[in-house]
Formats: sequence, structure tokens, C-alpha cells
Amino acid sequence: MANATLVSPEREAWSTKLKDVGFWAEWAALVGLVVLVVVFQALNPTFLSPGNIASMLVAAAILIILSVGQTFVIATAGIDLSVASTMTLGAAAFGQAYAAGWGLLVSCLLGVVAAALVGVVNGVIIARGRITDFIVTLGTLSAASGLALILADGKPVTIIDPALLSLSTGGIGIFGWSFLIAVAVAVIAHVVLFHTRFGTHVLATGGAPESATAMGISTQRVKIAVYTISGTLAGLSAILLIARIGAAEPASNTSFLLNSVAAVVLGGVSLFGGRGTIIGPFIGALLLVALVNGLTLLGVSQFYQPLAVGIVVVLAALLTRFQK
Amino acid sequence: MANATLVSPEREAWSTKLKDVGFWAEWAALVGLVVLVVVFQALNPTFLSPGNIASMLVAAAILIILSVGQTFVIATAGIDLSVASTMTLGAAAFGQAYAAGWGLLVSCLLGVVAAALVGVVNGVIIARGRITDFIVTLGTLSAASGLALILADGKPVTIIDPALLSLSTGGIGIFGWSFLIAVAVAVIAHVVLFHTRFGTHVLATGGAPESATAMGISTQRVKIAVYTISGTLAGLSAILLIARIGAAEPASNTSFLLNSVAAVVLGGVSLFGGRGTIIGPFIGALLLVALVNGLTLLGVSQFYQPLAVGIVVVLAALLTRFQK
Amino acid sequence: MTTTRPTPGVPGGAGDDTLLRCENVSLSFGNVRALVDVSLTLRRGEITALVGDNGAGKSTLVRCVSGIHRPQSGRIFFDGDEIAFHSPEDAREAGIETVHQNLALVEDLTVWQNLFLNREIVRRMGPVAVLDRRAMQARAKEMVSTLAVNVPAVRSRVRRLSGGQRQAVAICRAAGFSSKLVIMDEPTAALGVQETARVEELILRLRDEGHSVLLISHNFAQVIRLSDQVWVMRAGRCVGGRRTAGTTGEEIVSLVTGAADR
Amino acid sequence: MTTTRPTPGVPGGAGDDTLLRCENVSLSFGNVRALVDVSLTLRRGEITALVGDNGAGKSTLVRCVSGIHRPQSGRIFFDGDEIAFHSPEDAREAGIETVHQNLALVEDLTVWQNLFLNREIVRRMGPVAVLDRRAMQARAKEMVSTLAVNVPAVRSRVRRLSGGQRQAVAICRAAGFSSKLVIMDEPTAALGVQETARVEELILRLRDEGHSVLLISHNFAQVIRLSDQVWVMRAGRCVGGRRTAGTTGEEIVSLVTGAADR
Amino acid sequence: GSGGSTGSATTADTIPVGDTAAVQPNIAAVIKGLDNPFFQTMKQGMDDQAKAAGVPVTVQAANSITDTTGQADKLNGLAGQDFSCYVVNPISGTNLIQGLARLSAMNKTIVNIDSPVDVAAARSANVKLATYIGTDNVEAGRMAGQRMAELLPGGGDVAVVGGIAGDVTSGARVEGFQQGVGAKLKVVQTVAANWERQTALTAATDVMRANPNLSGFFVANDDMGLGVARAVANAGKAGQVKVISVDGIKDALEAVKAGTLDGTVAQYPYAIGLMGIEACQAAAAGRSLPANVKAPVEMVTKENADQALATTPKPFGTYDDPFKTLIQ
Ligand SMILES: Nc1ncnc2c1ncn2[C@@H]1O[C@H](COP(=O)(O)OP(=O)(O)OP(=O)(O)O)[C@@H](O)[C@H]1O
Ligand SMILES: Nc1ncnc2c1ncn2[C@@H]1O[C@H](COP(=O)(O)OP(=O)(O)OP(=O)(O)O)[C@@H](O)[C@H]1O
Ligand SMILES: O[C@@H]1[C@H](O)[C@H](O)CO[C@H]1O
Ligand SMILES: [Mg+2]
Ligand SMILES: [Mg+2]
Repeated sequence: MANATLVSPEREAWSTKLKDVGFWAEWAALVGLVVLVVVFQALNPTFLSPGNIASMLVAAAILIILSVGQTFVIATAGIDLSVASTMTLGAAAFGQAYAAGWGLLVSCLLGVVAAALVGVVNGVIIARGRITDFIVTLGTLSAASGLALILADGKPVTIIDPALLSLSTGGIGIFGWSFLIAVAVAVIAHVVLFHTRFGTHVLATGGAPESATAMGISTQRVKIAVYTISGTLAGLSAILLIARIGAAEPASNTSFLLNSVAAVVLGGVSLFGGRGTIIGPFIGALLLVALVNGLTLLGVSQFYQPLAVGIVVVLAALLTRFQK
Repeated sequence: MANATLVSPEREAWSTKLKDVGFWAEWAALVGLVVLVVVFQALNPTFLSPGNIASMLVAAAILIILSVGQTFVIATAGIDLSVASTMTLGAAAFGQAYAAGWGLLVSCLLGVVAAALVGVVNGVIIARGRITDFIVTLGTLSAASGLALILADGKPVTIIDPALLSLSTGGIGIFGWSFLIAVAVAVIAHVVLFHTRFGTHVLATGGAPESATAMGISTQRVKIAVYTISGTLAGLSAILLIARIGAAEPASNTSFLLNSVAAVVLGGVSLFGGRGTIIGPFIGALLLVALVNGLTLLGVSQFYQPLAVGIVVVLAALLTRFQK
Repeated sequence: MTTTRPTPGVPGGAGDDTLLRCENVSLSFGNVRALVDVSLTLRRGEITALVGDNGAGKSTLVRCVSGIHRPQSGRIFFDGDEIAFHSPEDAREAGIETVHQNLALVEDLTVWQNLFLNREIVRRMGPVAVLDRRAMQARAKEMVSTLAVNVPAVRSRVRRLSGGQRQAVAICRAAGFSSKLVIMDEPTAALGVQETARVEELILRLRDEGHSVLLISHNFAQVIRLSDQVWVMRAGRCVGGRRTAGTTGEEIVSLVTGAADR
Repeated sequence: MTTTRPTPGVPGGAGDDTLLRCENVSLSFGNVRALVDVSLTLRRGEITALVGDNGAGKSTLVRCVSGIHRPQSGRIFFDGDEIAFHSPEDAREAGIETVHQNLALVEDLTVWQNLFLNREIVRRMGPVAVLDRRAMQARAKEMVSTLAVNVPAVRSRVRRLSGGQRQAVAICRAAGFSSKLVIMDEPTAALGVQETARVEELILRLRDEGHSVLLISHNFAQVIRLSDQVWVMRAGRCVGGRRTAGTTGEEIVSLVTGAADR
Repeated sequence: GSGGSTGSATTADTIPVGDTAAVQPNIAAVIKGLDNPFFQTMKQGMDDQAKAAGVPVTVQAANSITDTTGQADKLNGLAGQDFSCYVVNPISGTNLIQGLARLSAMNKTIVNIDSPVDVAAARSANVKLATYIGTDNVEAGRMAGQRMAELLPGGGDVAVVGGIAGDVTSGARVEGFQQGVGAKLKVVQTVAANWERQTALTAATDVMRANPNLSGFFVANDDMGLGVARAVANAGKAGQVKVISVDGIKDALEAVKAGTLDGTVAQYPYAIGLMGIEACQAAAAGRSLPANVKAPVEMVTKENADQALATTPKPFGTYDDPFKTLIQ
């Protein structure tokens, strides 16, 4: 085909790619994951048992979805510190609706809408108010968790729903439904980021906001959109969280915040914006979940676990350098 | 004087400065603090009582010192997510030394040295390994808190020491010793940042690393230095923390992390590096402490406090825009 | 040789073939008066040059016309209508493409992505519009090969290109979309001889194809070589205009430096 | 007119007054061969020009000499000794100041801070060395006023300056410190006529004061006007050298484009 | 423990020292964190008693149960105000010492509930506590351990899910549990789940994978306990792996009734909060208070879960409340 030959001489050879530091930086999470899997499997053969893989994948689902949302934000050189609290607010909204007897569907919808609204608020304040992302989402982190407490009056609502239960326990083979949802989210996100105009504009907004503006891209609208995406995905995560623990709690879920950012950065996405992949953060999230799973399987003492996690995170990042 | 006249025509008029958005951005924290003080005082006259001012200032001391360290790091376009854990490690080191009967002075020294070492490790990995600050300090966040747990075997050490107690309760007038120490740290930091070669190089490293390198500045050395400063100040904070809570605990002090960054950003320092003040973060820290204190005085319900904090933080940041 | 005062519509006579007219446009940044009552016109199908010292306000005027800044006072007419662009997108919609002095490229995107930035070619796939990468890459190759000597690969990121290669990309982009007016802010500043020659060819070709061009340049030889009309700015003001045919490099230099006033 | 082959030490005859000598310097970025066996020399007290198309490797060579890149093979001699700079600081210590093509300014610092970057004047106050801001500001004013036309205030941040004003600051910095060799990578690319004239004056003054200058420029008229020796690069190679007195703009163009080889 | 007295030199305009029951205390309380139903129930006990007695009470809480300095800040904020009695539930043994020293210097009444203030630290800082009302966390853990031993007479392997690593309360409960289980049961693994239900669920899943023969979990609080119970159910090991936790929140009682949870050591924060207010009343009335009051603790199992649920948040059994008579 004429087109193909036109393009092929420009396709960089794989050998060149392999020598390129940037390439390895983007795939550090994968290398880290593979190393981790090999080590853990050698030390404890149950690690790669179907049952354990299945539970790791389910455990990773929420983190993956949050990280995908975070990736969009970080690609615009922003950061969403409110993801975890937004998820909490979504859960609280769901819980109240469910407790009021509005049914599963309406409750799900309300949970997602509440979370999406936090995203919209983030986006509007950041874009129109031109305030640093960090401080705005730090503010909504606090505000959303406050709202969740107020809404739920600080009490968890136990949710016993067969549909939700099967969401967290059922699946196809070793792939639980919640993991499959996470995969679907990641695939859609990949298409949006790399195969739509919007995706290109997200990267341009992050990489060179002034240039994007000069080319007529409304960086404000892009900013609002990415925060809305992040909020909406936090809402979706809230449903998976409720399905998983069987309750809608106003608890703070702080560990999800730093982990979502860590997954994105381990996934090779620059915090300075303009570059990004979806597969990277996806693998980054798997890496973090596999790490804790493996350490627990090995029976590493609770005091040594944080140390081990810290060292592995730094080593995974260092991988990018050794490959040169 | 000849020199003075040479310079004076270039001194920007105050009226011009007041019209400049950048100027207000840098002073948003002060405006926010003044507004807050006026509102709280109107609602509850005990707010500005000497006793309450004194306790606010003491309460702010640790946050101020951590924020000063964080400012140096952020001025180089980095971020130190490990400050709070480093402080915890410093406290744990202090606790073990004290429990072993090594005396107050040696214990203090050990606490500071342990924390400074974490800073050095951060700096070396970031500078030499060229890994993103975020991921390295996220790793040391985890690793340092793990080390603290291991060192302390997960148990707090009660420290009953008259000298430490007077550090947290004594002072000059309404100024407690710990606040005075924080002021001294801030003054020294200001001199270092604005009146030494090192300070200029810090700003250059953050503002335009390639240009700084081209001018022969070793940005690696600067990076190592700022993380060491941040670690050392975290060690100093550990001593004040022990004095305040009367124990060396290995538990994490997570709230200090986000608060230290919030104080810096509210203080008008850009997370993109290259610009910074010390007075801004100083006031930012006071603002955050006054906010919680005021809400407590007003008896705002626990559930509404996070909401109020979130809204005020965003409003304080928004101030920068309304002033135009 | 008479000095044409910068009265709207007047320079050179005819008023009907005016494409762009600025009337008393002013803009200050704080206490820097970047533009002071600037009035000038630009004729359809011509190459108009804008010259002046560093800091004279040329780029600021360009940014007003291309929708980045909004003048604080004064009016701008384009193609017969008074315009008040709210964004660069409006200006591009109206048919004004600009090569900015800072190039306005996104370093982390590839050459073809930059060329089609906010002008992406999409294919409808059911409800969604998907980027037609292949079409854009093929078209990008064509666009680039007309201009550059060391042709940059259209799939390489702009970050990897040399200064001159970047300039070529930015120019390709402005020339590549059918527009009424192409503004070029110092398009050959970083270019080598061969590239400069190609850009000059391209500028002439654009004119011949009926586009109008506003060219900012410090290279007066080039200005004399290419332009039909020259406007001179000094310290934020438009201090004069000349038909190129009736002037010389020396006269322009004297206008730029203000020697003519003394 | 004989073509001087770029043999070290040979161009023009004498070998003793050689300040800089590159021998077979090569450097690749991935599979981009930016420099291929480049050999050239630069004489003490002369202005040496380096010309070539965009992407020919000029800036890369400059970065090797000023300590930013290290050549993958080949040797560089400066002032009689073989050098292997580990950092730009080493190069500055050795007496090489550079005006980089990207200017190497820190936008958030003021003009005077940029001028004295890593060359700050300090006062000892007991154990600590405190910046002498007043002295630096006064000195900065002097430095800037020799060059710029629209003199930027030395206390304003570089972010606020126009492209030309920035260039002026970068040149002032390189010229302001006594150095053996001043390298200028396209120093007048963004400058107006008056500024260009001043920079050319400055370059000549530097030479007259005994400094050596390496000038990169796409403006061949300027090269002919200023330089004593011209080296030509094409696609990473140094393809020829000429004494300026014995060449013409046309010959240089033909060397640059490769027409001379055909 | 001597009763504190209301009024002091610095607050001369308030009610003078008096022995009449009509003297009403003005109460401030600082507790741990309201994001856990345990503390909300505690607050509910305080509010109910204050309402019944018609005394004002202001309840403040730390941002979370790790926020030691934040809690100290809150106490300091309240210390400057005109309260006569302070009810405190400190996060650690010493984190409130500084503020308490200030209160003692002003002769305010201090009632310590739930977690005890460190005795040595209190002595050295001249902190005078009017009374301590609370449960012994080691004791609560021990009860859970004994129950676990009863449930697993044949012995076996058990695992422990704690709160945040290094947390004092969690540590005390785990210590008690280990004392209580006896020699037959072996604690094979201890993990930290940060007081989060989701984290506990994941950790318990992993622990069961690592120890296929596991027969029981001790969990440091109910919220995490419910997550662990779910992990057990998900693994299809319901009934096979026993789960016992601590607190006695409503959802946990229901889970015990339903059989998903095998037991919870109910601490009755409601009673603790209520008695805290009563203590203030008694002190204001000039009565002398007992130094140590043991709050009720019940092992709730399937047998008595109905009873517990019927009276929740109040204890279902009878318990000794020495303050009742003092404020009569
Ligand atoms: N965003 C801005 N904020 C403040 N001042 C500005 C800004 N943009 C331009 N200026 C100032 O306005 C004046 C005109 O600048 P402009 O960039 O238009 O000059 P120019 O004619 O394009 O110069 P050059 O030939 O150097 O590019 C200069 O003094 C410049 O410092
Ligand atoms: N850091 C880098 N990484 C990869 N390629 C580079 C890098 N720097 C330069 N190059 C490539 O090396 C070649 C030479 O570039 P260089 O900047 O030296 O050219 P130049 O002669 O200065 O051109 P110009 O006149 O346009 O400034 C170009 O093809 C460029 O794309
Ligand atoms: O006593 C309380 C509760 O058990 C809570 O669940 C965790 O923190 C402890 O201090
Ligand atoms: Mg310009
Ligand atoms: Mg170059």
C-alpha cells in the first residue's frame, strides 16, 4: 500500500527504541512488575496461583480506575489530590440514596454524579480562577471528605445487594468483573487520549499551554474536562469500593491518593505534563498491589513492609536509569 | 549617595506593585490571614486573647519549620513528600537514644542526624539517579516510616524531660520558645535564599535547570543540598514534636505532609520552582493553624470543619485573583 | 518621495482592497506602553512588512490581531468587518494564521501532531470521531518537504529538532491551511541560507496564490526584496509607512532609528 | 585561492597562536550523527566564524567546547592543553564564555542576577559570604548600557523582556567577564538593526581588547564583515575553512550548500 | 482522685466554688476522631447525658486517630476559653500533656476517658486528673483471645489484623489477645490495615492465601473486622475461619447476629461518654470522685447478640456507675 511505504522509513527501528532512555522510562513499571513477579514466585509458589492472581487483579481494580483519571489530570500538568475524598463522597451519596430506598441504579447514578460534580468544581476553579491545581484539589480534598461526613452523619451504611456482591466476587475465569471494568475503562481512556482530538489537546495543554492557546485550543475547557473525568472515575471507583467492602463509608481512604499518583509516575508519566500513556499507570497500579500482596504472602513483618515498599518503589524508578 | 540615586529610578513604585497580580499572589496568605483574624475575632473575642495567640504560635512552630524546608525543595521545582515521615524517624531515633540513657543532647543530635541522612539519601537519589522527586520521596516516605517502626519496635517512648517541657511551655511573653526557634529558622532561611550565592543557585536550578547548568552551576549539588536542608529541618521539628507531645512515637504524622506543602503554596511559592519567599510560607503556616484554632473556638461541628477548611483554603487562594 | 502618514486606508491610495485595518490600537502591560495609537492597513494579496527595533511593539500588535491579546482601546477591521477576537481560535476561524516569534510548538508532540494541532483530521466511527493518523502523517510529509532542507521526520518529537527545523515546522503549519492572512513574526531569524531562501520562495508563493502576508523582519534586505508595503514601528507607535517600490533600505533604517525625525 | 583543508593548526599558516583546536571530534545522539570527525582551529585574537545549514551541528560543537556535552571521540585542545571539561563550570574556569542559542537565561531572576549568575559578587560578613546586591546592580547597569538600545531595567525579571532585550542580556554576560574565548551562537538572530550594529561593534571591541571570538551566524554579510577566518559545517562534518580576506559570500554559500563539491 | 473545683482566680466572674448540686459545669470535650462510629457513639453518650442534665457541652475531635498534634491544638484552643470541666480522650499517653498542665495550673477539672493519660508524664507535668473512666484495651484483647481459644478448642493458627502500624491502642489489644489465646493457638502473622475496611479485606485475603490452614482472625476494631469477615466469606471459608474484633458498633453486632462475625468485644463508648459528663457534674457539685472507673465491657457472641442489639448503644448488662449516686 502506498500509504504504508510512505510511512515505514520513518518508523524507528526497535533497536534504536531500546537504546532510548525515554523508552525505558515509560516501561519501568513493566520491568519492575516482571522482576517482582519473578522474585515473589521464586520465594513463594502460591504467588502465581490462579486464586492469588484473581484476588490481586480484583484488589487492583479501584486503584487502576483512579490512576486512569489521575493520568488525564497529570497529562495537563495538574494533579488531583481530591480523588480519594471524591470517591468517599461518591460512596456516601450512594449510601444515602440506597438507604433511602431509591434502588441500586439511582444510587449508582447519584454516587457518580456527586463525584463528577466535585471534578467539575475542581476544574472550574482551576481553569477560571487560575489557581494552582495543588491548592484547589487540596481544598476539595478536605471539603469533599467533610461533605461525605455530613451526608452520612459519619456512619457507614451496610449495603447488601446481590448485584453488587456478584460485581465484586463474580467474573470470567480469573478476571473478576471489577477488574474487567477497570480494563474497559483503561481501553476507552487509551483511545480517548491517543485517538481523539480531545486527547491531543490534553497533551498539548500539558506540554505547552501557551502554544496550545495560540493554536486556538481552549486550555480552560480542557482543564475542566480532565478534572471532570477524574471525578467521574472516582465515582465509578466508589461503586466498586462499596461492592468490595459491602458498605458505604465516609472513611477517608487516604492511601488511594498517594498510590494513584505513584502508579501514574511509576507508569512513566511526567508530572510536568504533556506526555502520558494509559498502559503505564495501569501496570504501575498492578505493581503496587502485587508488591503488598507478595510481601504479605511472604509473611514480611508489618514493620518491615513500609521499608520494603519504599525500597521497591525507588528501585522500580531507578530501573529507568540502569537500562541505559 | 551615588549608589542610591543610581538605583532609585528603577525601584518600582508601590502603586505599580499593588496593581501587579504577581505581587498579590505572593501576599495572598497574609490577606487571607488578616481576613480570618478579623472574622474570628468578631465572632469570638477570645480568639485574640494573649493566651490563645500564644497557643496558636506554639502550635504553628513545627509546621513553620517543615514548610521552610519544603520551600527550599519546592524552589528547585522538587517536592519532599517524606518530610513528615522523616520527622517521625528523627523522633524514633531520638526516642531510642534517650531510652538508652544517652542524654538529651546526644539524643537531639542523633534525631537530627537521622533525619538529615534521609534528606541526603533523597537528594543523592534524585540528583544522581535523575528520578522524579515525587517518586523518590514517596519511596522514602514509606521507607522512613518503616525504619521508625523497626527502630522503635512499634512502641512509643515517653520522654519526660524538664528541659524539653520548658521548650514547649516556656517562652518570652506570648512567644513560646518553639515559636521563637521557628522564627529564627525562618530568618536564617530568608538570608540564605536571598543573600547568598547558594540561594540564587537554588532559584536558578528551579527556574531554568538547563540555563543554570550552562552557567556552570551544579544543579545536582544544589538538589542534594536542598533535600538535606529539608531533612535537617524535619529533624529539628522532631525535637519540637517530642517536646510538644511528650513522647517519641513511631506513628506517622501524615497531616504535616500536605499541610507543609499547602503552607508553601498558600505562601505564593510556585510548585514549578524558580520563585519563592520565606515569609509567604511562614504566614501560610500561621493561616492554616489559625483556621483550625478559630473553627474549634467557634465550636464548629467536627463534620463541618473539613468542609470549612477546604472552602477557606480555596478562598485564600482565590484572593489572589480578586485583587486584580 | 512623500511620507505616507499612517492614516487608515490611505497608504498607496485605494481603500477597497484593504484586508486588515488597525485604528488607534493601544495596549499597556502595567506601566509599559507596548502599543500607542497604532494605525495601519494591509492590502489584499500583498506582502506587508512591519519593522522596528527590539521592543518596538511588533509582536504585541501581532498578538492583538491573532486573538491572543485584546487591545485596550482602538478598533481592528478584518475583511470588511470590525473584529473582537475572544481567542486565537476565533482568529484562525476568521482566516488568520500566525507564525509566532516563539513558534508556538508543543515540544512533546510529534511534527505531524503539531502541524495539525487543533486542525486534526478525524474519521467518524459511529458516534465517535477518531483521529486519522495516517492521513495526517502523509499530508504532513508533503507539507514539510516543500520547505525544509534537512527534512525532519514527521513522527519525531519537536523536542529533538534543531532551532531551524522547528521554525520550518511552524511556518509549514501557518502556510498549510487555507487562510486569508498569514502573519509571520521573524520567520527566518534562526534559519540557514537555504532555508531562508525556501521561506522567501514560500512567502512569494503564498502571495501569488492570493494570500496576504504580514511579515515581521529585522532583515531589511529581505524586506525590500519581498514586500509591497512597509510599516515602521518605534517605541509602541507606528511612525510611518512606505510603498516598498519607492523606498530604500537606508530610508527604512532612518525611520526605524528615528534619524528621519531629527 | 586555495582551499585550506581543516588540518589542525594549518589554516593560514602559523601554529603557535592557536587558541582552540578540535581534532576528529564526534558525537551522536542515538542514531543522529550530530558531529562526525570535526577538526578545526581557532587563532588567538581573531574572530572566527562558523557557518552551516540548520542542523549542521554548529550548536552541538559549541556545546562540546563549553562543557555541556562531552565528545564521544576526538580531542580538544585549548590554550595549549588538552581539555576534558566535566561541566560548563570547568569551561568558564578555563576562560570560555558562551552565548548559547537558547540564551541560557533564568526567566524568573532579574537582569542583574542573570548577569552575575554563578559569578556573584559577595561580601564576607564574619563566617558567611553575603551577596553584594548593590555592587552587582551598579555594575550590571554599566554592562547593559553599553549594548542595548531600549535598555531593560536591571531589576526587572527577564521574563518581562522582549526577545531582543534578552539576547542583549545574554551577550552582556558573556562579554562582561574577562575570558580568553567568547563563543556566540547566533547572537544577532533576534536583534534589530541598531542592536545588531552594537553587537557587531562589541564583537570587534572584544577582538581589539585581545579576546578571541567564535561567531556562529547565518548572516554571511555579517560573517564577511567581521571575521578573520570562516569554517563551514555540513551534516555534522567540517567541510572547509577559508581566510575571510580571501573569500566571498558566494563561495561560502557554495560551501554551505555543497555546490562547491559538485 | 480528688474532685476538681470550678472557678479559679483567673475566671473569677464564673460560678464560685460551692458544694450545692445547683452548680452547673460548663464542659468541653476533646476526643479522638469522628470518622469512626465508636467515637460518634461516645459523643452521643455525652450529648444525651448533657441534655438530660441540662448542662452545656462542646465536643471537639482530632482529624483522625493519628493526629496527635492536631488534637493537642484543639485542646489548646478550648483551654483558653471559659470551661470548667474538660473531658479528654487522648490519642497517646502524652500528646495532650502540655495543654492539660495548663488546665491543671488553672485548677480546671480534667476527666480522662477511654485512653489513659500516661501516669508518669502526668505526675512530672503536675497534671491533676479528677478521674479516669475507660476500658483496658489489653483486657479487651485478652477477652477476645479467650473467646478465640474457646471457639477453637483443637488449637490452630490464627492471624492478627491491627490498625496503623505503631498505633498504641491497636498494640495494647494485640498484646492482650496474645496473652488470652493460651498455648494451643499460634499467632502466625500480624498485619497492619490502617483502621481501613478495604485494606483489611485485601490483607486478610492475602493472609489466608499465605496460610491455607488458618483458623481465626483477631481484628483490632469492628470496621476492619467487617472487612475481614467479608474476605473470609469471599474465600468460601465462612464458619471455617473465625473472626473476632473489638468495639461493638451496631453493624458489627448485626454481623455477629447474622453469624458472619464470630464475636466482638463491646466497649460501650456510649457509657464512657455519658459517665464522663456525669463526672464533670459530680466534680462541679464538689463531690470527690473515684480515681479509676472501669467502663463495662461485654463479649458479644451469637447468643447475646439480640440483647446487645436491643439496647445498643447502651450496654445490655448492668454495670457499675459510681457517678450516678454522686450527682443525685
Ligand atoms: N506579557 C508582557 N508583559 C509585560 N510586558 C510585555 C509583555 N509582552 C511584551 N511586553 C513589553 O512590551 C514591549 C513590546 O514588546 P514586543 O515583544 O511587542 O516587541 P517586539 O517589537 O516584538 O520586539 P522584538 O523585535 O525584540 O521581538 C517590550 O518592552 C516588552 O518588554
Ligand atoms: N539533545 C539532542 N538530542 C537529540 N538530537 C539532537 C540533540 N541536539 C541536537 N540534536 C540533533 O543534532 C543535529 C545538529 O543540531 P545542532 O543544534 O547542533 O544544529 P545547528 O547547526 O546548531 O542548527 P541551527 O542552525 O538550526 O541552530 C540536529 O539534527 C539535531 O536534531
Ligand atoms: O478505642 C478506639 C476504637 O476501638 C476505634 O475503633 C479505634 O481507636 C480506638 O482508640
Ligand atoms: Mg517580537
Ligand atoms: Mg544551533
